[in-house]
Amino acid sequence: MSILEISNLSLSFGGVKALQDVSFRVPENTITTIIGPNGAGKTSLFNCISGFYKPQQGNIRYQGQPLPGSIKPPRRAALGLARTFQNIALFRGMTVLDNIKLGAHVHMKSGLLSALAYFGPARREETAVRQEVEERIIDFLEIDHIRRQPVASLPYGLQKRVELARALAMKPQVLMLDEPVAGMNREEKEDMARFILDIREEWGITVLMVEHDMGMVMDISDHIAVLNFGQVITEGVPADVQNNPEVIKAYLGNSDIDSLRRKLNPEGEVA
Amino acid sequence: MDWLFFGEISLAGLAMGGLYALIALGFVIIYKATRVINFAIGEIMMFAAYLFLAFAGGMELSPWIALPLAVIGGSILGGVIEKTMIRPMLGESPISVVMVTIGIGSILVGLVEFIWTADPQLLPSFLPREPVFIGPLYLAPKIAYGFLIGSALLIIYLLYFRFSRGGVALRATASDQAAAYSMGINVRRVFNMAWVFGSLAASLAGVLVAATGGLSPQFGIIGLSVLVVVIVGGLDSILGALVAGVFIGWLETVAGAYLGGEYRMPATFLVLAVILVIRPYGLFGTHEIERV
Amino acid sequence: MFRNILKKGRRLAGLGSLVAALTMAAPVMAQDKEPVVFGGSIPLSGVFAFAGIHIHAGLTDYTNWINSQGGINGHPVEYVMEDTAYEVDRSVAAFKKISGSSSPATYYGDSTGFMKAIASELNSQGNTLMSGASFATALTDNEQYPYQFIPGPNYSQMFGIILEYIATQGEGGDMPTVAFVYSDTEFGKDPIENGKARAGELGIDVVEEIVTKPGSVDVSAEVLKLRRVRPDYVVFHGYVLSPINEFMVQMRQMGLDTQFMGTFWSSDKLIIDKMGADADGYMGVMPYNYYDSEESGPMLDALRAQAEKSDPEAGYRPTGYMQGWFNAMVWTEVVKRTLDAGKELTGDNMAESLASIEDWDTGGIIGIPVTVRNMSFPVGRIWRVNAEEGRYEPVSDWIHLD
Amino acid sequence: MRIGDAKQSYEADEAIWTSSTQKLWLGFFLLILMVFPFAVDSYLLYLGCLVGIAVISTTGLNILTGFTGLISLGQAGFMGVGAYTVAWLSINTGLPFPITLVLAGLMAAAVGILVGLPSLRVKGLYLAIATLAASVFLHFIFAEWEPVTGGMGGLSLEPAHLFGLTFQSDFMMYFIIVPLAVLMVLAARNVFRTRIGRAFIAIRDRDISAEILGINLLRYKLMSFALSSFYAGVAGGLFAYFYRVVTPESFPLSMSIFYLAAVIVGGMGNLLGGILGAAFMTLVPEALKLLTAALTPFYPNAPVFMSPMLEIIFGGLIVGFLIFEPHGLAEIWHRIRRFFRLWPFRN
Repeated sequence: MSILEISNLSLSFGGVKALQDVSFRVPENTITTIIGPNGAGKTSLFNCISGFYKPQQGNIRYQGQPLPGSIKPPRRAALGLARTFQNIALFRGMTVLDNIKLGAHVHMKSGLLSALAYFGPARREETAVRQEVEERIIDFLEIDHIRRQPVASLPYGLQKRVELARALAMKPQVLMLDEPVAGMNREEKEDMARFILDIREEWGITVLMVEHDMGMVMDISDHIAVLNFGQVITEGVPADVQNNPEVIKAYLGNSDIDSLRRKLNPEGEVA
Repeated sequence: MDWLFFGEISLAGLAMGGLYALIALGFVIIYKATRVINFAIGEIMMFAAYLFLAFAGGMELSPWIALPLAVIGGSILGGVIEKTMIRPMLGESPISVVMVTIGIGSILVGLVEFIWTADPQLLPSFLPREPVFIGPLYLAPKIAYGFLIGSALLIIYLLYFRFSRGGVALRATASDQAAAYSMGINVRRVFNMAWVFGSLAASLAGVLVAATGGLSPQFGIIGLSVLVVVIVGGLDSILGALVAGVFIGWLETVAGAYLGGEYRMPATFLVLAVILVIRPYGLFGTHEIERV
Repeated sequence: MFRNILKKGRRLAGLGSLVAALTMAAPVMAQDKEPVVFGGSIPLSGVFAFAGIHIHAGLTDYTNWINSQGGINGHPVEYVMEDTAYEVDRSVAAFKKISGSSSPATYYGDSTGFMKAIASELNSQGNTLMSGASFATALTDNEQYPYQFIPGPNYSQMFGIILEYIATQGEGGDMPTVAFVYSDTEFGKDPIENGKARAGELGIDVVEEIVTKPGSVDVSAEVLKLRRVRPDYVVFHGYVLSPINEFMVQMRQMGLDTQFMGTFWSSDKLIIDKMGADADGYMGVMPYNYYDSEESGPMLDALRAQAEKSDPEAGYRPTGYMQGWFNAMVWTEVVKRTLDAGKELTGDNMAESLASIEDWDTGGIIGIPVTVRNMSFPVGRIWRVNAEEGRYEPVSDWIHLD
Repeated sequence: MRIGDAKQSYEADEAIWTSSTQKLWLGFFLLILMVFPFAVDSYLLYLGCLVGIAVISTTGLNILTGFTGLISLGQAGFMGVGAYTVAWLSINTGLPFPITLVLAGLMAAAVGILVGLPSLRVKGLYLAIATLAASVFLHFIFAEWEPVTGGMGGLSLEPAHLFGLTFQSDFMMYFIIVPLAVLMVLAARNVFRTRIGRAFIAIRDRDISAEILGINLLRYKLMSFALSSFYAGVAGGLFAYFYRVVTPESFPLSMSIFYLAAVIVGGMGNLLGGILGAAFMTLVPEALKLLTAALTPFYPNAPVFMSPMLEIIFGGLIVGFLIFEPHGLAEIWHRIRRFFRLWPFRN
């Protein structure tokens, strides 16, 4: 069954139509990827799902329940929708550890008074979160050596990983990753791909991803939706999408088909 | 109700509002081009007024020579402030930049006290003293002539921004800095120019206001009224500055006349609070779309 | 502008005695008796500096003069002060510092705010008598402020004197009308209620009350209001200069023949200096003779001689100077009376000595003998600006309220 | 030279004072605070109390401006609310000071929440202007609501009291102010160990991504306003007990700017910075006074220039720190400490 169902979504800014009648489904416990050229509306779609943009039309169903515009981003986070950002959105003034702990925010309850005293519930809760973050996330993502460092001082690849860690701390049902490997070197990409696969396998989390790196997309996705000019042009398993002429056209217009095949086909890249 | 009285009060308020509009215009020019909210605008006005005092009172120049000198002095001050204290803050958070302007205000107050002491001062009177009647309505001559001079500059400004090259550069920078830069506009120069022009308007208004109300290092408090004007009108709207300037000037005066002087500030700040709640970007300001 | 710096330098230059005060130089005469200390929180800088500098000069010159006369009963006088910039917290700090190091018998406070803030400390210490720049009516409450007095009439009493003068100006049983214009400050609002009550008793109609911010404001709307009621007199209170000038100029431009009056701090020569010919006819209530008045008396002559000696080039000395001098004179009298009675210089004893002052001859500083009532000297005279001469001239007799 | 400490449990690792050296220094510092009032004259004692009050208020403003990124020009107004609350309560109810101070804080917090409400719609500088409007209204209320506030003349109150003890002198007040300041700084420190403090910082750094992490912006902005004005209210209450007179003129706009300056100079978003900034800014006028006194024998006009110099120094410190040392005195302090920690082994 689908954990996330997008139907007939339309969004426009002034005269610009960012999304037109977009519909697709994210099957539960899959890695679903949205691809499409720049400006196709991928990030706008993410923003609609996380509640930043209010679509003018259409609706989103999450775990079978509608997600109307009245449900604001914080509430959506609490419901289990986590995401990372295209251009890293970590809190630069904080350490890695604090950034990750922030992810656990919605699952914590302690109030202001006990926080002021740092006694009783607040203390227990903070210690518990720390333990969980350490044992489940920091170890898993292999970032224990940098936990005390301010994120601003970290290299790009590690920052992306910290952002992933923060999203995991939200204990999401659906993890939305906006270009998780952009700007990484091959080794970092491979690490990230492995983490994403593990997240689906071991944690049982549905992953919804926007990514340009076709090698990785074709490698790890279970399901792909292709977006162009704000419209879904096709949807399906990687192999189908790869050979869909619509997709090929959308990507490169009418230019060199071979280079395009190479780009869409991971094997081609290896060859 | 005494309509004649109301008419006279309103007229006085509108004339004062004209000067507010001029100051607000200076404020908006700076904000539009550089996105800096200038809390020191009242102090820049004050400084120019003291310059006028020095030229006309101390050096005994003719007021009509002293006035342009003081205004030029004030605009140079604006340019210097931009170059030395605002430019290093380029790219910092708007909050930090605002606090820099608060600091600049404090420095200017200190400088003025240092040079001219904290004693209250009167500017040499240079405007005609014959009462002005508009129909049956009396208007204090200083205010009337102040309004005329202020409006003249205001019109020159509006024409300049509409038609001159510099004005186009300024407007281009205001609407999209990056695009203006790529079009070959020297954005840094535009920033500096905005401060110079903004301070020029404030300086002229400063001398005119001080000429009617007297001068002391606390003069800069008028910046608060201007702040109300630009928030109500919309920080980035010239039309807003003009409309709100005249309106706030009128409201302040009418509230003062009918309720008492202690109600002037609360009355205008009440309008400010209402605007903040119902139209946070001002009557004519643009609502900026947040980008994720 | 640099001329201004130089000019400002001049204001203090001749008063080299400042150095003596700040460094607590030894008194003039070598005496083995313990010195009596006059302390002071003095606004040498900040918004009240225009008066503070002269207050300081008055206190310094008086100290030097009394020491040249042999001190008080042989005790030399020491004047110890700190600059406060007219900020309450710094005035308090100065008081703590000075009272910690030199236990002053008397103390000059620079503002009503300070006098109120320090009252609890003063009352619990109980060994200093205080007066200063404030003529606040509240301070004459002996319950709350037993050790603080007013070196002249309080603001309400000043209004009383002004109103009494106005009452005598009615012609043919026609009482003049009056409008009060005051600043939206504690200072400004101080005498208004009492002033209205007093006007009622005298049968004077208060036709308008106008509150403004102090300092630089546009008052044309307020002037229009006064134009409607056409008061015979406008009494200003709570201002130093602006917007008094603007009211006067604009109302005269309208052809009104209103008379303008003001209280102590609005009756300095500053008004004449800054307004020039426009100041002509302005009237103020003043409990002391102006420095350049034609009056004389042993103490007034001594004051002039001492002022001349300390800064021969200064010429005219403003009211702040007279006020500083008079404060110190009262302190001396109080200390002398207390010592004469063989008592210690405690707050209670000095307050008692102060209350005992009756028909006291001030040697020409005040034109008639004065009696202390409720810790104040309710006496004053109406003076009027003669712009051509550049000075205030008396237009009434001395008025002593009961 | 210090070597990293190995921790046995996560709880121990979460502690504030993680090494014994730190604990030693802390103990030493507290001891100095204890001994201070017995060792100094009334003038220094007075300054000590002033610094204590300033530390509380600056810490409060730091929570709002430094940690949550919401600039406020209303701090003096909030302090006024606290001061008037204490004055009114002590005149009309005679409650002991711990209760009046808490109520002062709560009252100020309530007003703070009210002022923060526009943050539902406006942010950043617009919010700053809302706080400015609040301070105008508060001043108006202080001045005009005569039956409660005593109008322009203000209120005079009795000394703080508890269990028959009367806190009249500065010496006695010191023992209310300074422990309270220590306590409140520690409490603030605690907040920043928990999710609430992290949420504040997240809002400051990137409010949009904070929202996606499930942080309700309005709720936490209001909480920050409430907490910050609670601190201001308590500081104002102490101010009332300290001077025992409260007037509308006691809390001018320049006071709000003073506290902003203290936060900036100390270091925005750094509690230690708040303390350093509060102490530094309170003592600058006194230092300047010493300087003028020293200069006077050579240059008799020196005192005339003190107040202008002070204005210039205040403004210059704000501008200078923002341009050259945006992390404030706290950063300078850390540099000094790093230097000595490694000393003499490295440079």
